[in-house]
Amino acid sequence: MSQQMQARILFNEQVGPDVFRMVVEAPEIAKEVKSGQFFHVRCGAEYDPLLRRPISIHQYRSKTGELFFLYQVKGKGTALLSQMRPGEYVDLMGPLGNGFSLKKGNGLYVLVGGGIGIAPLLSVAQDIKKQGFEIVTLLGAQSRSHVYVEDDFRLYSDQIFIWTVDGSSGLKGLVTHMLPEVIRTCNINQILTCGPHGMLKEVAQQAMAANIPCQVSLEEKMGCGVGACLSCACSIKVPEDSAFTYKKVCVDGPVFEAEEVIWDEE
Amino acid sequence: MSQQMQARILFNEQVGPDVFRMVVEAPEIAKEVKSGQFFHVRCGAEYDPLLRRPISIHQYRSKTGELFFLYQVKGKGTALLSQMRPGEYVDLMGPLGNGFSLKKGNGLYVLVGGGIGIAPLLSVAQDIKKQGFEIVTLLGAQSRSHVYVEDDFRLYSDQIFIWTVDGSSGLKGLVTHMLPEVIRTCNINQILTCGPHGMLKEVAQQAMAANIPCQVSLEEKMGCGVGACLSCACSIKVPEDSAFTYKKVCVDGPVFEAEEVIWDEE
Amino acid sequence: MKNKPSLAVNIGGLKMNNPVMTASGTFGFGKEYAPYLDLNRLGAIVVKGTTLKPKAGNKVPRIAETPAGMLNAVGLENPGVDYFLAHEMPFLKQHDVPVVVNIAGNSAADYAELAARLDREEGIAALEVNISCPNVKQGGIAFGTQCSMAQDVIGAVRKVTQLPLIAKLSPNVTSIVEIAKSVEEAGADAVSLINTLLGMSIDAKTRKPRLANIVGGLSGPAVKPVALRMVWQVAGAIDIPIIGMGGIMTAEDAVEFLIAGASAVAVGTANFVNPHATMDIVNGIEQYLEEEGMKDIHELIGSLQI
Amino acid sequence: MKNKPSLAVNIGGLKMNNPVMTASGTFGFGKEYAPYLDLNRLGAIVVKGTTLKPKAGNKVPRIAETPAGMLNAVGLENPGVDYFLAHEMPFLKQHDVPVVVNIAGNSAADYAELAARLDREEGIAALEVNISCPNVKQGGIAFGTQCSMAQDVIGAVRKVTQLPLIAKLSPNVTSIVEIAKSVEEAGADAVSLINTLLGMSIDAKTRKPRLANIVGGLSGPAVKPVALRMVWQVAGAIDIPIIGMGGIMTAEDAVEFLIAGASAVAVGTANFVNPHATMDIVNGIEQYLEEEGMKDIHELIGSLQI
Ligand SMILES: Cc1cc2nc3c(=O)[nH]c(=O)nc-3n(C[C@H](O)[C@H](O)[C@H](O)COP(=O)(O)OP(=O)(O)OC[C@H]3O[C@@H](n4cnc5c(N)ncnc54)[C@H](O)[C@@H]3O)c2cc1C
Ligand SMILES: Cc1cc2nc3c(=O)[nH]c(=O)nc-3n(C[C@H](O)[C@H](O)[C@H](O)COP(=O)(O)OP(=O)(O)OC[C@H]3O[C@@H](n4cnc5c(N)ncnc54)[C@H](O)[C@@H]3O)c2cc1C
Ligand SMILES: Cc1cc2nc3c(=O)[nH]c(=O)nc-3n(C[C@H](O)[C@H](O)[C@H](O)COP(=O)(O)O)c2cc1C
Ligand SMILES: Cc1cc2nc3c(=O)[nH]c(=O)nc-3n(C[C@H](O)[C@H](O)[C@H](O)COP(=O)(O)O)c2cc1C
Ligand code: FES
Ligand code: FES
Repeated sequence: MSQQMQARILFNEQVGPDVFRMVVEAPEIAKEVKSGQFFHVRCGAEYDPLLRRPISIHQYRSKTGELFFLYQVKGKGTALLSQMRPGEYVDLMGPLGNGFSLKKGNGLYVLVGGGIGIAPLLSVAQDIKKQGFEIVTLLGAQSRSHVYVEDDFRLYSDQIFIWTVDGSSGLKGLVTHMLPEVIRTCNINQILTCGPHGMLKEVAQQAMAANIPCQVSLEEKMGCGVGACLSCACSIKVPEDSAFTYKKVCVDGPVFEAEEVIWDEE
Repeated sequence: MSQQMQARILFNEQVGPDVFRMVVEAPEIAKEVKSGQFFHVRCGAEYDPLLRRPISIHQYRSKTGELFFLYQVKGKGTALLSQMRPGEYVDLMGPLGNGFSLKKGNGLYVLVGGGIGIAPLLSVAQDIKKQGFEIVTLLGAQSRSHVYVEDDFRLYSDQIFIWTVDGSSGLKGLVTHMLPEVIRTCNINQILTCGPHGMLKEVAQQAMAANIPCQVSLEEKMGCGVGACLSCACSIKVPEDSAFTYKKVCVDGPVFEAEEVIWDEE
Repeated sequence: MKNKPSLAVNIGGLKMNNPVMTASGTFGFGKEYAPYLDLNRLGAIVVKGTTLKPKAGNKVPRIAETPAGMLNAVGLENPGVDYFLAHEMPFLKQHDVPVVVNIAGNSAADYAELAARLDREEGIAALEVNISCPNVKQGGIAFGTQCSMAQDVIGAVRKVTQLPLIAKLSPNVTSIVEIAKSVEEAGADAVSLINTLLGMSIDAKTRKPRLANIVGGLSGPAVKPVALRMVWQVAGAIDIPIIGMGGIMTAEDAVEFLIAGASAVAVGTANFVNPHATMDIVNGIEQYLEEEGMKDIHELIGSLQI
Repeated sequence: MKNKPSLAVNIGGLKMNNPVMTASGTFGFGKEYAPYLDLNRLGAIVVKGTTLKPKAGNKVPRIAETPAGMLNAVGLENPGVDYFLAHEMPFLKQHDVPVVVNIAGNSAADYAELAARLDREEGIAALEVNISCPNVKQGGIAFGTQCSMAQDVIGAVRKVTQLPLIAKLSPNVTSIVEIAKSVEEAGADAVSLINTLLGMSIDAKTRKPRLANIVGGLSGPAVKPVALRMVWQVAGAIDIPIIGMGGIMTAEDAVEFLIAGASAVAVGTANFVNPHATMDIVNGIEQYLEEEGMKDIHELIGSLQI
């Protein structure tokens, strides 16, 4: 069950120009987490910044009781997080949200990650590999220096393709360019994706057109993280007679089936 | 001239249950400072806490370019200060205020410090010693564990008396109990004092009664530290026809002559 | 054995074991925070603002962080009173904690209809009438900023219910004292202050408002000084009890509101930062009373030394 | 060589090289900050609130820190207009920067007398009429919270001076738009918003107010969302320019106020935190314009994308 805790930091190291990987000790929690879930992290002790920040599980090791986070320094909160040192404690709330659920089949899994959206996919890759399935990974980034933890993904992926917008690493262009070919040539159980909204939409539409199950991990600004404040509304198809128009990214998501999402809304 | 600067922290070590000594590198400034002046210190980069905190010069070493601060952790600001590490930079504004000025004579100097009010007096002791005068130091504290940097004071003092409220170190009672005797038995050039308001008042009144020059270092909540915001008003005697009722601790002080201060106001 | 100090308060007929309530809209319907604390230890649960019909609320982004605060423009999203009674009340009824329903509407008649509907239901301990929500176009804030309209709404609700009636006031007014007096006159049993301050946030890069609704309500520690001032001003002017709120994060904050004259406090934004903030506050108030040698919370209420 | 973007603005006759002013009461009479910055690079210096006779101000403590903000109750301490002209103006006149005098009084007649006195003096670029100071018992805030009284004061001052006349408004009102409209009608050339929000702070340990004056004015980042909202609301309702202020700490904050519709900004509390905040803001605005490919600051003013 979700809880609030002070977790000891084991590592907090820079792995890219603006990206850090934090490893914390949380033995009980590390046994319970599901890939795609997130933690709501308090980044400082004072009131500025005030709110927690949602950060996905990047990896978990049930045996050693370790949780990994991969995060990009965007503003105040993540900047403070990056200044924390091993031995200090970080205030976590979680695990929160639903997580990915793997659709079984006799094919392979395709992971599509863009930018820092790759963070939760490594954990998913681990899960899939544990069950012995094949993985094709497509990672997109702005440029060479924004390709993070590529080696970790190589460990679990049977095939991996890196796309950079400027072509400075791997193939040049958007990661979604390659998806049609992958869809055409592979027997796919499911596509799992996380990244910028535009990318998710493109992946979802290609998957739906090809009738391939697809799960997307959405983002929205969060207050509580537990379904209480209604900050994180997202447009999900609900029955006509429902009392609700929106679902909540924090408790109904962050992972949704591609066809549930209303992609046309801006 | 007063300036704002980022000073590199050389040490920041705990010297008592709630007291730290910070040493920073500020070669240009260390040449200019006067004992009794203070720096206005930014304790965090975000907006909570928002304001700077005034901290006195505890020691300065013109040769090595080092400035020392001795500070007690009271609230948010000083707590953050205590977490800073060597190699980091601290944002200082100063030196600010007037500082002590030594009244020459053929007698000795008496320093009276209470609580963390001892901080600026060490620097004064150094100055006096440099000029070859004798020093009698009276330090007051709540209890044994609140007696800080006693050894540093011993270095410069010809005689030193420690008073604790609970008698756990030195003599039992308030440091001001001893002053009448010192006044009676010594040829005193000047009394210099810093500490809680009640102590200052008592010291000032004894000094004035005995016609001994006495300088007190006052405290008041500060905004700007430079005389612009009028937060730090203190009641000082001014000519009848003056346009001002109050003086400012930050620029007219923090050091005042005992007889200037209106001690009766509460 | 030493007796624990008494924390019990009575807010215009709403009896609570301690003065710590949840602020409407920040604690969902209670169940969301059940994993983090024992709901039975709360003074009362105030649920999300409820309307007659379901409301979709505003588009996202609905929140924006500000220095020591946050703006929200949720727009009163809620599933409507029928859904609330059918699907949320049963869970709450399993607990031994007073449930206060926060209500909102577009007209005095709306409010009255909703109040009448709730008055018939079991398990509801009080009604908090939100005449101050800044996030809905119609009505909402206007009711709370003019004495006559505030009186209309409270008067209409008063006619249809015997439940303790709490008027929740907007701070976006020239004189909170005048509004408080007018709702007291109209029959309110207590007042809640404050709702959020109307604010705005702009993204300099995109030059767009950070909230889809453009403006939203400011809450959190940033507003505490304003809230405390209003509680103190109103405490000197009316005879009904005050529920103080606005930026309460710790027991010390809560104690300050009680000292200013609030008889109870509500905890809002703090829940998001610290999910067991309410429990820490209950414990902290008790400890404060013990340390100060006070036997009853009423010794603390309104004890400002001037 | 690339041309620098133009930062010059004209605030109802007050011509400035850039839109960055100091907020009254936070920058003394200029000389206090001279060691930290080149005063000539400011858009204008607005000096401490000045009255006809010297004022002693309130007892201490006069300030209290709050989350991301501060309360002050200085109580308009100032040496009076004669002292100001004799002892402070000479220093300011040595500089090449417009000097705006912020004035306060207890009656419309007071204000008018003071304005008439200043109108005769050389070197004063504009008058800012403070009808919103929350720290003096008499007058002060009342003027700024009622349209009729605001109009009386501005009208009286308008009659006696040709100087650009800036009305500084209180945010402690139900409708800032109404007040702004009424001072525009009374002849103000510009409005300054916002003055401080009325707040309070209590020390839980001593159970005493943290300010000797009990209540005080809240400023700093905490109030920025409220200030920005008011600037945006007023910008849509009046034709005279707005000087935006309230929690501006960085160039990004200043840009947000300009986007919301302010034609200039004033920097207050930020000076205490960062003594060269104003310079950083001037430089930062220029850089923003360059990055956005804007040639003139007027492209930015009121450019909110809705
Ligand atoms: C379910 C979920 C999982 C996430 N997982 C990761 C992850 O594993 N690694 C990672 O680097 N980032 C992740 N993010 C995004 C991350 O939460 C934001 O980048 C972070 O909150 C930015 O905070 P800041 O203080 O650095 O930036 P600021 O821009 O200063 O933040 C200001 C405010 O905006 C909110 N905010 C800003 N960006 C986002 C965003 N994209 N989503 C939600 N709120 C936002 C912040 O919470 C804060 O309230 C995730 C977001 C969600 C919703
Ligand atoms: C001229 C001068 C020199 C000082 N020198 C020293 C020194 O060398 N060592 C030391 O330990 N302390 C010194 N102090 C006191 C020190 O400034 C305060 O203890 C400190 O500001 C407390 O900040 P905080 O955030 O830890 O506490 P908080 O209680 O959280 O502070 C809250 C607010 O109160 C103000 N404040 C609280 N106490 C004081 C105080 N006594 N004086 C002025 N403002 C206060 C803070 O600046 C802040 O705005 C000095 C004060 C003055 C005026
Ligand atoms: C996300 C959010 C939603 C809110 N929804 C409501 C509501 O539905 N009804 C209401 O009366 N107040 C609502 N409020 C206001 C709070 O109940 C409370 O008055 C305000 O937030 C100040 O308290 P705080 O600073 O502790 O949050 C809401 C506040 C927030 C932050
Ligand atoms: C210490 C202090 C003194 C002030 N004195 C005055 C004053 O004399 N006249 C006035 O019009 N405003 C005065 N103000 C208000 C400021 O000019 C400004 O409107 C307010 O502080 C908001 O801006 P800020 O958040 O940038 O400080 C004062 C503010 C502070 C903090
Ligand atoms: S973040 Fe509060 S409901 Fe989702
Ligand atoms: S601290 Fe601002 S005048 Fe002294």
